[in-house]
Amino acid sequence: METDTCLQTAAELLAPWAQETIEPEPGRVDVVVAPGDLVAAAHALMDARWGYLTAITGLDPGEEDGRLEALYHFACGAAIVTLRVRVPRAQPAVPSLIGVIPSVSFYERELMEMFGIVVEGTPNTDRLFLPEDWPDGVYPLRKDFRMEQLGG
Amino acid sequence: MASEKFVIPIGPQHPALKEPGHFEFNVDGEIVTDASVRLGYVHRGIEKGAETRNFVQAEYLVERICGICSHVHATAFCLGVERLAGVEAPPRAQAIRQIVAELERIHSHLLWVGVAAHEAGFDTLFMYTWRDRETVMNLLEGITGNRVNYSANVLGGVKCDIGSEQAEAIQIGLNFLEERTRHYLDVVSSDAMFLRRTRGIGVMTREDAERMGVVGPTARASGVPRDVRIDAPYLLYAEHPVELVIEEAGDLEARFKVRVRELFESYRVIRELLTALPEGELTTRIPRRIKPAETISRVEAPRGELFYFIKSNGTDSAERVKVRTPTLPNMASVLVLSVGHQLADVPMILAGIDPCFSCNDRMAVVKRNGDEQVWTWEQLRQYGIEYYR
Amino acid sequence: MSTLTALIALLFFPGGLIILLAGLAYEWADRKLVARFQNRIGPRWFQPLADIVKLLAKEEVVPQGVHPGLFVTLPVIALSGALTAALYVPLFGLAPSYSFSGDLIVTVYLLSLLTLCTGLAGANTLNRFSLIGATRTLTQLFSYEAPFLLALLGPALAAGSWRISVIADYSADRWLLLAQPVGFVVALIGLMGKLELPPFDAPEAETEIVAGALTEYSGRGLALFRLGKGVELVVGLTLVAAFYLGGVANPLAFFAKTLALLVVLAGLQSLLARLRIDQTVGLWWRYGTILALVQFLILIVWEGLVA
Amino acid sequence: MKVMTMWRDALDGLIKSPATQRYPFVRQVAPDRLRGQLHWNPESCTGCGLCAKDCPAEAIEVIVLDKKARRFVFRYHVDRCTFCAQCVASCRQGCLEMASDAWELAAADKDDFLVHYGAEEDVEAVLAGAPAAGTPVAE
Repeated sequence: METDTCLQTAAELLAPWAQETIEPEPGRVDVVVAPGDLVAAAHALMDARWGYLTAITGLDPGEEDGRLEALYHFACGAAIVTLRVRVPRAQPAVPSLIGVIPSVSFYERELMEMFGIVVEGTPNTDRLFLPEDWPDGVYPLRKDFRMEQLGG
Repeated sequence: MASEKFVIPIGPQHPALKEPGHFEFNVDGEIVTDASVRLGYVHRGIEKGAETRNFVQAEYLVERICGICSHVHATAFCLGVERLAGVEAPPRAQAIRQIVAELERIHSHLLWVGVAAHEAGFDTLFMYTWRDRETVMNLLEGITGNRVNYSANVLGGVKCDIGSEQAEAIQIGLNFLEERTRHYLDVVSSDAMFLRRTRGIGVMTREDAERMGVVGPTARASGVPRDVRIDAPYLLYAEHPVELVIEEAGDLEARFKVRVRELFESYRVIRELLTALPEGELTTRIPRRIKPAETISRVEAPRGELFYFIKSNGTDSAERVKVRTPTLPNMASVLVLSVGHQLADVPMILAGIDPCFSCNDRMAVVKRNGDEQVWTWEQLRQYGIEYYR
Repeated sequence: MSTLTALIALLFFPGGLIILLAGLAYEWADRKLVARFQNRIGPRWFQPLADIVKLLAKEEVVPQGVHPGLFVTLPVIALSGALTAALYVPLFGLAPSYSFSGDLIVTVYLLSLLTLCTGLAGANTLNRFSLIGATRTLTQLFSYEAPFLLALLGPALAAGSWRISVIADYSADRWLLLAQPVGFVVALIGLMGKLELPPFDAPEAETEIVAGALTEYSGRGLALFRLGKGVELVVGLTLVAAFYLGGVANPLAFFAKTLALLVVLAGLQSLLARLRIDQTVGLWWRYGTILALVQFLILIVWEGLVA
Repeated sequence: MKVMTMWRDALDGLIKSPATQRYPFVRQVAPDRLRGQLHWNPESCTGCGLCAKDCPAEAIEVIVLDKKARRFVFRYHVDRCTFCAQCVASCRQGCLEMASDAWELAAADKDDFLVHYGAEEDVEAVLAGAPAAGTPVAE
């Protein structure tokens, strides 16, 4: 019961920016927002003290889709709200949430390294996980990643 | 010279770190003025690897993300895949999963107390906690057949039953451990010399903890009521709940106390489950191919909230497995907390979050036979040579 | 003393070789005791010797950026300082090989030579851990040195001499432990500080600064430093036992009393958590020195009244 | 506030025998469920190869020489095995079990880690390079 009210509150909070709202399974609501609205939407959740950011998932639906997805999972008790941001594969960029959630840095750096989604405005863009000599522009968790791209 | 930065590198290889990570601490005399971290020394490409294996194989891959808390990884993965497949493990299997998970928590927390005591130069506590930890390791070995990477889980249930023989062994073991734990609680909360190293060190206020998004015992030691077992019960945690263990002080002492006190909750809930072990099957059939869907599976690992995002695509392997381990959010707090502290306190603060570098570093490249991304041994060797040149 | 007996005393017995072996034996006893306090088996009897043999057989790496002469000589000076100090104390219940008025002061400073050399050795290298370790070693030296000396001067004052043999004779038939308990405690804990044993092992805290000042040392240099530590352990225990525990007039008393002290030391090592360097300094200057001073003053006043 | 709260442990430690196991000299008895080396029982094996398919470490190869005559050779790479017992769980015929007594599996020679189960002549045929006759079920 509590979970449902939680989700409802979140859905209401996010309504101004929601392009699409999906309920993939009980206890979860996925809200598709435009990249430009991400910061405002996260702000709305945080200002209302609605849970915390638990993870950022990068998704590559495949080359033919032409897009990449970044999923921002917020958890409040058993309820999970996911902000789905779809960005063009050719120029993937999302704004940084560093101004809203100070601890987001590691998640964003992981997203950048693994999927090549540029996080605009994140303070530290040094490599966190990948080796220093990892070639630029090669993103291991994309579906079109091939070992040959590493050269050598 | 005075204006120059004096950097103390800790890691990737350093006695204070049991696993590789690289920290740089700028110090002014003995006081830390800045800190930074570089991870990834134990990257194994597990997220990518999980995409190229079938669900059954991937379970054992994710179980190897962490050597300490392997069972929770497998549990989180199994719960997610079972939900995707629309099946549910039988109640007896769930109870056994929960018992193993709590036994694993006991082993992990005892291990942590030892490591943290060692960082504080209190080796006697280290030796005794680890000696007593053998008890729970033996129990796990007796139940599952292995001391680490128990592989108790199988998709759709568990492999091992807990009969009266095992139940009795667990009871005896828990009785011994409970008495010892009472003693350890006394030591960490009253030993004057030890408290000099823990009380008031690495204080994280509740606001800081919430702002930095820390999870698990690290958050609970700062008064943040955050525990997946209570917030979003899985397995049989709804029927056999644990009580929230919380401390307000936010210093190292509180982190010790939270973890040691949690042990009592684990003992209690294991005993409860043993007396009320549901009858029935151990496994249920699960389809090999799973229709396209997405799910999120969250469990409370010994170190905090463990997050799994699993996406299936109709085949027998996952489209995407995302793992967010508890160390990642907690790691950020170390960098903030260590500033202003003595260098001598840094290992303690670092140990205070119970970091698990293997958990952190899990993505990147993987070799796989019989796939388009074949990497022969020779290529891999060559890559290794190139990499370290 | 003829040249021959002097040479034997210096190189073989009681100084030189035998004291080196005694140092290793005491180191083994200490490790074994700590292990047993922690419910472990501990090393076998030849382990310290095997360690030294291994280190001596290893190549000595002289790192870049050090003064090579200093790097090689410092361990030699450290060990010879400790060995020289051994000549002035009643080892194994025998009379000291050499004795002169005021040799107590010389002995105490010869013992400090080892610490000083360790500090210099750390400061000599470019290694960050060594530098921090050197700072800590020297900081610690300045904190325990004064109280340790005061604690040894207590018996000297009571005996009315600064010659070790005279003090040992004086305390041979009375247990100064009872008359000057504070002095005994300060001396014993001072010895732990001197030897950088836990809880005063901040200068070589492995979880923070690897091996402290000696991080860059390997092979012969490390072996010599370790031998020096062993000798210092024996000499220190002898001094404390001779001054406070009713003297060490015969070999039996010597071994019984020094080993009893070692048991206490091992117990303290295993029961106390490591102190931070600032806490060590605070402890010594706030409590150690003050207490030792107070007892010292009382002694002076008492001597004055009685005399 | 107390000091030396662990004094009782320390005294106990002096009296009790050490907790250290003197491993090579004294061997503990392994629990019944310990998962050691894998054993294959050919009696009821149908050669379905599910064990090989599910093995996360690719430690199993089922080489089918003659499916009708049930001539299989079970090749087991001990060095790859992670002892997870998924194969035991996967096998519907119950042909597989992990021995609780065989757990000291270190060897100096890499060849020792390759174990073949099956009828003697079949194994010889496989070793002689016969697998071409039948295709390995494993990928």
